[in-house]
Amino acid sequence: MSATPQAQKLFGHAEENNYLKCSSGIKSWLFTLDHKRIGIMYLIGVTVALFLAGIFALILRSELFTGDENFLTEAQYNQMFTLHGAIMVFAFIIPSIPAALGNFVLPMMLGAKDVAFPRLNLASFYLWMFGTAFLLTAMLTNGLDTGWTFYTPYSITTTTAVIYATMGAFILGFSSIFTGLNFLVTVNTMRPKSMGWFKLPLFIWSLYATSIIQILATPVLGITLLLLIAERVMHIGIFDPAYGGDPVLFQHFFWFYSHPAVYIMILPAMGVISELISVYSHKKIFGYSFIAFSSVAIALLGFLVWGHHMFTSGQSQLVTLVFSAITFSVAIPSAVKVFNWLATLYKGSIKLVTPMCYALSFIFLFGIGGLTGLFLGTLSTDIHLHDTYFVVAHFHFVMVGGTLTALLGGLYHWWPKMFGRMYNDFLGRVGCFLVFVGFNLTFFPQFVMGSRGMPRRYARYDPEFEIFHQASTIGAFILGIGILLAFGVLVHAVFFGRKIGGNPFGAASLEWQSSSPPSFHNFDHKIHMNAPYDFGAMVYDEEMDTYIQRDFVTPESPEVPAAEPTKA
Amino acid sequence: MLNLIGLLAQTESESLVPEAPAYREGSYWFPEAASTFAKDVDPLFMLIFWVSLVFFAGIVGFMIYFVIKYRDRPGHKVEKSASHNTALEIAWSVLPGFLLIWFFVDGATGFFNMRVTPGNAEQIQVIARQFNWEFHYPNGDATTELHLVRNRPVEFVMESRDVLHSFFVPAFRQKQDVVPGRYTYTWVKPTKEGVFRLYCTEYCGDSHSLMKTNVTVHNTQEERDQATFYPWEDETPIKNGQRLFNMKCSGCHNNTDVKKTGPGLGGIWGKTETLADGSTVEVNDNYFRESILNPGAKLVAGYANQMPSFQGKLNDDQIFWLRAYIKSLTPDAKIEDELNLPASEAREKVGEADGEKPAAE
Amino acid sequence: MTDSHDHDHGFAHPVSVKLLLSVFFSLVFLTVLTIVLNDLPLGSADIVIAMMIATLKASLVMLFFMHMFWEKGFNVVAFLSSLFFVSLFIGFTLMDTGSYRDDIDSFPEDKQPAPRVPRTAPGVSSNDVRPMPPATLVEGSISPLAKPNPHVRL
Amino acid sequence: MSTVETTADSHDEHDDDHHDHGEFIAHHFDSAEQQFDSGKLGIWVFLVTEVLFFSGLFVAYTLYRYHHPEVFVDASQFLDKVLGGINTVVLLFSSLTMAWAVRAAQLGNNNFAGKLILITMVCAAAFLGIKAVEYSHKWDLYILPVSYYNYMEGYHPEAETGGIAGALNISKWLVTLSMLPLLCLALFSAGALFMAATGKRLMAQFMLALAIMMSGYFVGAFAGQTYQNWHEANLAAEEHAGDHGHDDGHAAESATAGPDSTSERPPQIGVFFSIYYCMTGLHAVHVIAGMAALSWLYLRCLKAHFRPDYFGPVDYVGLYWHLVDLIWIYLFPLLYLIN
Repeated sequence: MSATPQAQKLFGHAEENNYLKCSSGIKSWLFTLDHKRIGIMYLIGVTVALFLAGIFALILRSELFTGDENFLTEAQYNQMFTLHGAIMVFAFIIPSIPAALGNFVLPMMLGAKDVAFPRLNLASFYLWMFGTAFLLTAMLTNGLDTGWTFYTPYSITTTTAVIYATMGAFILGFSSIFTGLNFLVTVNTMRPKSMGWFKLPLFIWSLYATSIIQILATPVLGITLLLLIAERVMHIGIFDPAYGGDPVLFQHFFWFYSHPAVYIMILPAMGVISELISVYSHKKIFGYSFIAFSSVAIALLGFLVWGHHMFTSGQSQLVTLVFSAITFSVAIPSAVKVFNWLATLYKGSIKLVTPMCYALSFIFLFGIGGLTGLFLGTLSTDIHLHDTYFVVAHFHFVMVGGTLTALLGGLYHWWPKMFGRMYNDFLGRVGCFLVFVGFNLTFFPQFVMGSRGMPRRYARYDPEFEIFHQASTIGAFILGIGILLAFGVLVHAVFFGRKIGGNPFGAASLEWQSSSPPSFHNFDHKIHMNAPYDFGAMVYDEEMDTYIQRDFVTPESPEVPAAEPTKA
Repeated sequence: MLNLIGLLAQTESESLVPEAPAYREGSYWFPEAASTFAKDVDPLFMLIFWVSLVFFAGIVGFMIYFVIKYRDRPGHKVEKSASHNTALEIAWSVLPGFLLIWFFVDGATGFFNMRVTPGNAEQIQVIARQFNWEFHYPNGDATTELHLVRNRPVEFVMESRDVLHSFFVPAFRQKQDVVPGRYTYTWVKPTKEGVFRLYCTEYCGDSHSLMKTNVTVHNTQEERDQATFYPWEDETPIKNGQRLFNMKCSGCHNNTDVKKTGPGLGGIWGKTETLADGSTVEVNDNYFRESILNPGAKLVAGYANQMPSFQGKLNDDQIFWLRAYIKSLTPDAKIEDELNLPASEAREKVGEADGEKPAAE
Repeated sequence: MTDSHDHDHGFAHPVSVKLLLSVFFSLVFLTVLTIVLNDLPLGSADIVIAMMIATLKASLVMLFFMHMFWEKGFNVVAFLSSLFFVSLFIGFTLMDTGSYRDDIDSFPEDKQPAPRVPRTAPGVSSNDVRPMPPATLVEGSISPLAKPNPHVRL
Repeated sequence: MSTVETTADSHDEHDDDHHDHGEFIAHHFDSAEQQFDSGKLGIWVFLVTEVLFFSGLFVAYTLYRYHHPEVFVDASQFLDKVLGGINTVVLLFSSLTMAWAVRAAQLGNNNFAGKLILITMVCAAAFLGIKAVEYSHKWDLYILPVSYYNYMEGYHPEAETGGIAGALNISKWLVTLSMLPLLCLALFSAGALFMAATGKRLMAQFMLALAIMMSGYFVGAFAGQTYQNWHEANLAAEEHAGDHGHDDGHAAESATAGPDSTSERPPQIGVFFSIYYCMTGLHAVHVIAGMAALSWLYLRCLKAHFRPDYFGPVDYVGLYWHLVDLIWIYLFPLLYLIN
């Protein structure tokens, strides 16, 4: 099969025109309004945050190798876990997939030239920088030892740099709002006319659902942190019991944001997995509309369940009951997604390349993370498991086993698009294997510890937990090596990878119609609007070493102009 | 990371946490069940566990099977299959729902058992503070370790003096946060004799991980009373002071010269301290008393004004005992003779010497 | 409102001056009304009435000043959905107020037994946690905000 | 087939009907209407975040009012309904002029839109002026957030005998609060003169508008203070006529008497003022942000940027300004009108 000359023109490299090379100099990056460059800058930023917080995690795990003091005092340990949590949550996980991957991919998937508000996009990145800088300032001045949750009254009385840290989280919140607002408007108004809602790739649906949460929940975090700062500076008596305030009210405020924020972290990951499973099974995703609506359902239900973080906090029993009941309802849309992914595998043609390995390991780990959520949503078992290592293991299975795995899978999937070069697939799979094994070894023992009663946030522990902690620590180092290898393979590919064509994986969503790396305007040609999972429309062209539209070899194709926007 | 470097200089203090009792394994997942709640929690946990395992095995099993069977290989093609199947999708959305309802109902029932105290329960007051527990029994005894009677339901009326804490006994499967500014309640009916661990599970500051103590379940009321009884009048003021110190002060002060949240109190008697405003003060009877009743008045340089006032919380006898103990921590301080007499006699002696009797509140 | 579409302005929908003015005067009237009603002895109904008037005013502003009357359905839904989420926030949080007490006394440590139902006398504050600042004027202080507060730390 | 043949920049051909004023269409939009729709949805969504941002304070308000209705009734007596009412009307009027400015911009009448925006700016500043009078009066009486709350029955702050405050017979707090507006007024006036002297007419006009805006603050503060003085005098006269014996000497005495007089009020009364200051303070921050945005609009009006197919910025800032008004519409009865 050989491509038409026109097709060659489409997928040929336009070196001088691609977004990486169209302009140069540090300013062309720092002041860029191009969503792709902002995405890359975000990616570098969140990776630095990941490694920083990851180092904290390894220090923590080393300290916990035995139950007595090894090399950290209790105060130092508390600062370590707080900074690990705060940086991971606010500076890494929340912006990771939406702001880094999403920024790069979303407009291209839509067939748009850019997001709706490029300046706001850049502002979001700089707010991220400022917010992270504030968190680091807290770390370098007086430390922070409140836990990432900033629970009052401890956060009012501690001598550490709570105000810097809360300012940091506040600013990061606005960064997140800006990204969400931008994406929501982009999806609504920047679609070409022929890009209907049900032609959107599922990653966009999940980002859209994420944006809804970012817009509705994050402002509440903002006001909560402002009130906390006011409380600390001048004791306004809203959260401070010494002046008639209510500490449990703070928890309501905090979790009104932070529970939906959990879905900010996981929904985009689910979107990535939907793409990966479908592309590498080379089969149309099963139950498109169920997956799409389950994203929105999770986003909305996420606002109704925050009280399940507070079952033992002293909130009233009626509220506890209501929140527990609603919590179970969130399980259903999540389960729907998993079943649909399985059904997509069925009768497909499964390529076990690195991104697919990550996707399968996501299903495994997220399966455990999700199912262990049942123990915590159930009231009587939660009373026992609350604030133990069981909870720690549960959310790490979801956040690391889920989001980080999906981020890595997504990076391996879109890396050739971002840089036009292919990574070493074998080493990629080795990295994936190490991450998988290390992760399970780290966190599985924590389930056992937790149900046996090991409380979280403990610098010193009783001897019966030692064996589990040691397994966990060894696992953490394997996990660390795995992540390092995974990123190493990617970075190596940028400089030494084999150059590849526009669509090496035969994916059908629109971003693959651009050249790799894409040109400054994303598409040098009119977009061919095909369905996002219509892999039958893609054929492999040996001459160009890339997949191209079947239409490019068989002349008749319905032309769809990509111009007039749809009504919002 | 300047602060961390600064903290390296500080060494760990001697721990007042009681020795951990031997872990008594109940099942692979749980410690030995020592309260009635275990029958609410453990079977439900195992039920969810097996249901989850079946689902998980199914998911992963199918996943691996599909990956092997439909792997991309020469000659293998995507087979035609439905792009969606509404009936199937609704089925796998709805059917697990019934299981979830079961979990919810079962869990809620257990939860109400754990939260609604039976009428015949005895009440024990729990005071949580950074970083120790204090238990007050109906007969007036007070301890820092918890003592219970087997098969007698007991309600804990809990109050925090500073920040959030949480009362957790894994063997009892019971947990409740202790919230400043309100009372929280929880109850338990111990069913096994023995010693178990009690943890604080709500992060509460530097020594959060040392805020743990033991729960001893006794067979009879007599044994319990014996364990909690402390003959204040017959012991020496120094010993009384030590006991009080462990209850009230050890959360923030060491009995050595090592700094904790507050200054270490070992060897401090007679020393001259520099205050925050640059002036100095000698640690003597008057300064000691003032520091307890009005801690903010003369702050030693380098410390925040964090200590609560004990005005009305400690009577004169108790302050006297504490003073005796603190004094005894300084090797070269002159210990008055009466400090080695039983407390009741010491009180009379001191009264004679001062020409007045310390008024008990 | 017919005159608001008198010209073809593409996607612009200028609102007539007459309408703007009448909305403004209705708003002023409602403001005066709510102040006047506030002085009448209406009992506990006054908050309801005041909120109803406020909502009426808010609707007028939204419909005509903010052009919601002519706005795209999606934008209207998007904005009004915020009210739904605010009500969720308020609703769930208020459901949980039963267990809250702000005026509990500390346990009397030397007296037994503990009160099952805490005292509810007003003005009793927990003084064991941190004392209220002394309620006296600081002599010669320039500013009440300049009072030293030991808990302020960055 | 044609798909392949059309190459780069195919989007541009759809801009034909607007190409005469394409300079305001960003490169990534296909049409003015798409740009407008995006901006419009964006600003609505932004307003959603604003509503949720304020919602936390409303939750705190509802919770504490639910628990301490008596405190709220008691405390709201310290808030002056008349000043609050005047401020409401000032904001409503500014909303009117803003909505009118949108109309003018939609019709392409930049000149008129600019004037209306200027009125809006002045109203915003006047609002802050009146607010400053209210704040300073409370600070004089030590009516502050709970930890600083120190009000004593019968205490009348003596007017400062020296300094500006003494000369003007007003609160020293009002003087302090007015320093920044005064500085801005001076700067903007000087800027206007300088620009006029160097022949930059447009910037001179802009600076002049900013100066006029800042003087709005002083109009508000003056009006508020005049009312306040009149009200105080009235109260004093009433007190005297009622012969309750609360003459000045007695008041001074009770002021020094200290804590006894405060103990009559529940300690939570300060929480009301915590919430009051948080709510009105946050609202005031939004007013200030609005003034900045309005100033920017005014400049663009001077440059005659707006026309029937490009008036988005006026519309967006207008929506924001109306939201600020909306929030005040609720704050006013919630804080000032409690019985």
